[in-house]
Amino acid sequence: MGNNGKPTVGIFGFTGCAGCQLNILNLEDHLLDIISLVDITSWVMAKAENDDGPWDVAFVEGSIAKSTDIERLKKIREKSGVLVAIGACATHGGLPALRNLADTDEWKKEVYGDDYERIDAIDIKPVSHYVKVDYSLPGCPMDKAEFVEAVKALLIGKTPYIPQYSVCGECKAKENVCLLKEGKFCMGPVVQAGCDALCPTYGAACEGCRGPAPEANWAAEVEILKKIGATSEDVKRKFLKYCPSVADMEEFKELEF
Amino acid sequence: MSPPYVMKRTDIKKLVEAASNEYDVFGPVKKRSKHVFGKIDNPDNLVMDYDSTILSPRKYFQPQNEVMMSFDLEENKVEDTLDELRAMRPRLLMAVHSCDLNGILHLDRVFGGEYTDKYYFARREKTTIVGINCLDSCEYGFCRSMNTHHVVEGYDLFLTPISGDRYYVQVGTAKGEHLVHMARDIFQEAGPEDFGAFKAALKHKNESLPHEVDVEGINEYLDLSFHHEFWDKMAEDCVNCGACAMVCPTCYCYDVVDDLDLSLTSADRTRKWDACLFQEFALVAGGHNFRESPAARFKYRFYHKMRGFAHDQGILGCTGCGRCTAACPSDISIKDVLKELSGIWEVAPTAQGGK
Amino acid sequence: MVQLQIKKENVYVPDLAKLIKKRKMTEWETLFTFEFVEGRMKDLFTYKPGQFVQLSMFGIGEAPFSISSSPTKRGYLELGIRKTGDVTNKIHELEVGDVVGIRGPYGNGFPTESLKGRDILFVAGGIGLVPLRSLINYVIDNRDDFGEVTIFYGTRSPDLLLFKDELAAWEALDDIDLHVTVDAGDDDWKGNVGVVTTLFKKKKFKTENLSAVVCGPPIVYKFVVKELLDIGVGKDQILLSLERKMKCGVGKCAHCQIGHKLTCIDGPVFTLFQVEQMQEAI
Amino acid sequence: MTESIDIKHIARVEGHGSLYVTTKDKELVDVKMAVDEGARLFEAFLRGREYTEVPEMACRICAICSASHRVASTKAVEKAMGIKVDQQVVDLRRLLVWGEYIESHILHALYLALPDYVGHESVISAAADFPEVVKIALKLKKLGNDMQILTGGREVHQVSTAVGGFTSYPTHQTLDEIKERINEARADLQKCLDVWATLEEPDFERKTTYVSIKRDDEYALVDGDLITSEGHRVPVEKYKEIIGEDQPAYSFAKSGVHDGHGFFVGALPRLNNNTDQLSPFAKKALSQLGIKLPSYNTFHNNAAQLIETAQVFDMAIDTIDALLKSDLEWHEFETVPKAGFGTHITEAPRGSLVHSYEFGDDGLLKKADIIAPTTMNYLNMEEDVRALYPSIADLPRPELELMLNRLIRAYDPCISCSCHVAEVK
Ligand SMILES: Cc1cc2nc3c(=O)[nH]c(=O)nc-3n(C[C@H](O)[C@H](O)[C@H](O)COP(=O)(O)OP(=O)(O)OC[C@H]3O[C@@H](n4cnc5c(N)ncnc54)[C@H](O)[C@@H]3O)c2cc1C
Ligand code: SF4
Ligand code: SF4
Ligand code: SF4
Repeated sequence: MGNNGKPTVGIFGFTGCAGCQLNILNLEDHLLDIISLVDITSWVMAKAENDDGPWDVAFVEGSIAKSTDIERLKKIREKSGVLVAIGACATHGGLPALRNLADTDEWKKEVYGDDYERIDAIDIKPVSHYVKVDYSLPGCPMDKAEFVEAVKALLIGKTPYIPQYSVCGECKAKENVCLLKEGKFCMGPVVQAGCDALCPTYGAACEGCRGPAPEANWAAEVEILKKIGATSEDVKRKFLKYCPSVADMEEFKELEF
Repeated sequence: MSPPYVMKRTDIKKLVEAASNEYDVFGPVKKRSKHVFGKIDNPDNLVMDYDSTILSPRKYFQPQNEVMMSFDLEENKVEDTLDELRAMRPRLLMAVHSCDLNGILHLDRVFGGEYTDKYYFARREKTTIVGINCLDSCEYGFCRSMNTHHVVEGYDLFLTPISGDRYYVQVGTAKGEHLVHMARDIFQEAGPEDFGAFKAALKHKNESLPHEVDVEGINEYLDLSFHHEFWDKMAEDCVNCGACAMVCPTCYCYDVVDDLDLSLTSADRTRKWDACLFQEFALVAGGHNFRESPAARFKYRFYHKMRGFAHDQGILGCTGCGRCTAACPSDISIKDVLKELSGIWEVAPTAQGGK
Repeated sequence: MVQLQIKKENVYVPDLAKLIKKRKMTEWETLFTFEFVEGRMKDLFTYKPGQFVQLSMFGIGEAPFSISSSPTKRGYLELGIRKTGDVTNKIHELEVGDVVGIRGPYGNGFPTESLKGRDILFVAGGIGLVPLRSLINYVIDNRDDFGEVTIFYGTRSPDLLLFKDELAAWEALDDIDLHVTVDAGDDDWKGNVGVVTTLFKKKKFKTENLSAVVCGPPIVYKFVVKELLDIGVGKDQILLSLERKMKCGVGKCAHCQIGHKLTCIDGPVFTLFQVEQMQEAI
Repeated sequence: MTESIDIKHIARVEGHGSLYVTTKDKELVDVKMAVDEGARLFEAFLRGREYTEVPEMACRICAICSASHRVASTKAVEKAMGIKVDQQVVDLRRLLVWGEYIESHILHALYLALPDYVGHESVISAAADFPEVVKIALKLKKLGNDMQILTGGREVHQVSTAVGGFTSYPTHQTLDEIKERINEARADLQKCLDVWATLEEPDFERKTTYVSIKRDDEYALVDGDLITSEGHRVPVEKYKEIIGEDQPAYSFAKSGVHDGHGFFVGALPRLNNNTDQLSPFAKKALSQLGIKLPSYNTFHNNAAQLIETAQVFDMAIDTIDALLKSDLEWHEFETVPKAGFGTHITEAPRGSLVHSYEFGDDGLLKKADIIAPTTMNYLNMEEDVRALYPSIADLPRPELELMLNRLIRAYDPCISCSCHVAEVK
């Protein structure tokens, strides 16, 4: 608790696009309410005066992309009661973790030229690989509504809820025309719901930014996608796009494409 | 009994226009290449002749998300939303197919009974339904097999397309009669020739709707095949997405959640569509899951559909609308499941439920 | 006993009830005593042993709990609740005077009428004693209506035993034969050690007039049922109180469906015979 | 005496950057803008991706200007493949970008910059003293976000904009509604301008090269040629003639160089380069804030953002009117991949943004060059620090640091966005 009796909150960004933090600022209708309920004592993106904890709740955004990040993350964990990983980078590595699957040196060279060795770029693991994560809000970016739900749940003392099924369930409840049936590469059948099927609702196929749904039946999805003409390469590439840490999952390793 | 009428098909527009003064009108409209039930603000958008809609009309009686009551956490006050519901503008639901009218009758039974669900019936009472006869079969439906291709109740008006670009109009209730009177001049009382045209339409329907699946004895098949490996095989393709349950006119399971207001001083209790295909559906505190495997959940949906309703309502819970097949990303077809099921029954019936 | 029907506009709306007593039984289980806020509810709310209520923690959620008090005691309701999740954690934070929502009673309850005149064997595993306690105290309060009464009760360890005072009181009664066991004892434990089925070795039953009433975690049913069948209790005289996920309590949300039956309105008490007809029941 | 002034983790900017200043006896010896971001290697992992995926992934470079990245990237892809889009699509993209401008400019000017002018550490603490401005700011920001949602489906990393078109269209009704809200919000923006007019701008001037895009027929934000304030104008494909990149040894922040010195991209450069094309509301705002163009005061960049917000209000109404006249019937579209080069420069709210691609005939990306505005500004920031330092050298340390902070913040830097930057070991 802060000195005004409100729970203290720290919001931290690691390597990423700052979109999850921005999405907190984008809560125009709720921001003043949230500020009245909690004491945000650390948030470099929005405040000039930031203290050193401890925090009742820490929200952590971004990929752990360089070696110094690990220490910083551990310090935050030590000083936080509850740690919430927000966004695909923190929950599943995010786009930057694509380098785990490639020759990082070659990539560094492509972007930074011959002096690339000075770039500190470690393989990217989810935040939960390094420290205990109490809750995860997936997505690229994290869903604003889910963030508000999590804040409320933590304040009143219940478990922040994320639906334990795939996007198709939500997509159908919204009565969208199925894009898979139109022959588009939709990952909805195996991707974690909770976004209210945002992309299909806007006519765009699910890109899988929220990571796999629990018990995702990948083998069936591979079959489905092949039926609409996708190659094994397409499937593999897309499965790993926003959530490259999936490559480390046993189920994924066993999958035949 | 009210006399039947006939009307010009093109006069549907006039009916909708007249009704709009009193009702919010809903009916099939186009969505990309498909149809959905939607609000009709412009009668030109209403599609009377459509294949099927993505969701069934269930959404008008049991919406995807429904606030049941609100709590004032500081004063410990509970207030339900029934009064609000009852103050709702009356609704007119156009062009509901027979299978869906039967679906609504199923829901009437589920939500009625000893513990009547007032939310459902508040919506139901506010709604006037104009049904429409399908004379030709749709892409995925198999209503004939499920005996839902005709209706004797559940509609307020029922239209059958007949020759001369007209509808033969049956009046089912006083609500229907009321609707007729809102646009009385477009309806003519049916004469003997119209009756002939009506009969011809029914004859056409009788010849064109196929009988595709034999569900005779399905209750027994289901019990006897309960432990059959068939289910595991069928479930291999299922991604447990619940799409089949969402679109089904007779799936009604729901989950209940309390949504807190950000001030943490009030909350809404909301129910939202759930599906027995979901992992947490039968999961209880402490981690025991009464339907642990995805296959168990896949099987259960069929079991409940075809067996569960038979128990207390003496009927099958499927209307043969085919929506689940249309919606399934894995193209699992309920017709195929039913056919294969009767197939294994022929091969290996045992008292223990086959192997 | 006549079941008074509470006529309510909306079955889902709970009535307010106030916590009047809180008694910690184990680290995880506490006995809560509630009294309806509205005076008339005290008379209107009648129930049978084995029925349950839906308890609302406003803003958190609602969950089903068996009524643990006996209907012979009027004016209050006792619920024995284990801390296991969001709703139950919050319930444990309640203080005397706090208000919750309660609706019910739901479920069929135990068939008290047809049990009359019969010998009864109660078998409770762990928290299963909570609903059975209602019937046990009902039987004690109407002792002349029933034959021989035996209670088998087992928990994992002595510190998990519920209703310790009451166990002592039952023990003291001549016309109740109580046997308690724990899976593993501790230094102070002098009683039986072993799972609840081991108690069957302790006693010979005459089974022609015997009814068994069983409640416990899923695993208990499997083994207890086997023992009961072995000693010759009829399938329709074995009564099981089942547990399933529940949201509405009144047969609408379908979460508690077992095979073709609904635990909330067709149960939670079923005979073994019925249970065997229900797919995936135990 | 040698002193170092280290401003680690400049606050209230997007991303992580630090400023290191070394002085000796109050004379400035060295200035370094350093970046504390980890490397993400966008240009590397975009290679091998399908052309349809490239804009969707590329917009993740930066959340704050994701719409600009999305549009610049999409247009670069379309140029490479010769894909044509119809006027509705052009207008929808414009409307998306106008939404982003409103959102981003309000966020920066009123949430991130304003607290400095009124002596607060953040908008959160400022909310106590200026509740009305903060509420208006929230409302305006929401308007900008809702415009992005209406066109792109989401305010951050849009979902419905694709190569070749949009996967869904807004309706006439929703466009009408947003138009009405924009018109209503004029009064709100006016209140913000009224407040800003009372603020004191730091006194500072340094002439540099101002780079932006330019069109002859309108205030260029989405399309145009690349131009410098000295009048050098090239088609965007020849961006390298104007934008050079230099990699200083101490940092992996490549910096923009032009003729051997830094240059400035952003709202103020655009105002300077496009003065004659300002809309009525923007002109009024300009004169109310008393800024004479061309202005060489970097701090004016904050006010310039508010003036541009007014500009975008007017442009948005025009765009919506054009859309309202069209049928807005969504139709399926198909695109065919082809080998080729494509470059596009969009003005993101914080400056010119380059996406330049090469594709193979399989439609997979072969090479990408992406230069974000903040990257371009680094060198200019350092040059500004040198120029400002003498006038603030005597200030007490906290005030001195505050001024340096404010100077950097005035650029509205988006460090996460500068994808050519990374912390060095
Ligand atoms: C007929 C019946 C009688 C019961 N009697 C008792 C009792 O006397 N004492 C006791 O401690 N517990 C009893 N339970 C179990 C009790 O309902 C659960 O422990 C409780 O629902 C857990 O809720 P939670 O919110 O704390 O847990 P969470 O895991 O957070 O559960 C979330 C929600 O899921 C549902 N749910 C979860 N577990 C169960 C479950 N086992 N049964 C039904 N719904 C569940 C509830 O709606 C609950 O609110 C009974 C259950 C049933 C069906
Ligand atoms: S569009 Fe995608 S998410 Fe929606 S139902 Fe089809 S496959 Fe599932
Ligand atoms: S089970 Fe399938 S075919 Fe039957 S009513 Fe439901 S959606 Fe229609
Ligand atoms: S729609 Fe198909 S894949 Fe999804 S749960 Fe139903 S049967 Fe399984």
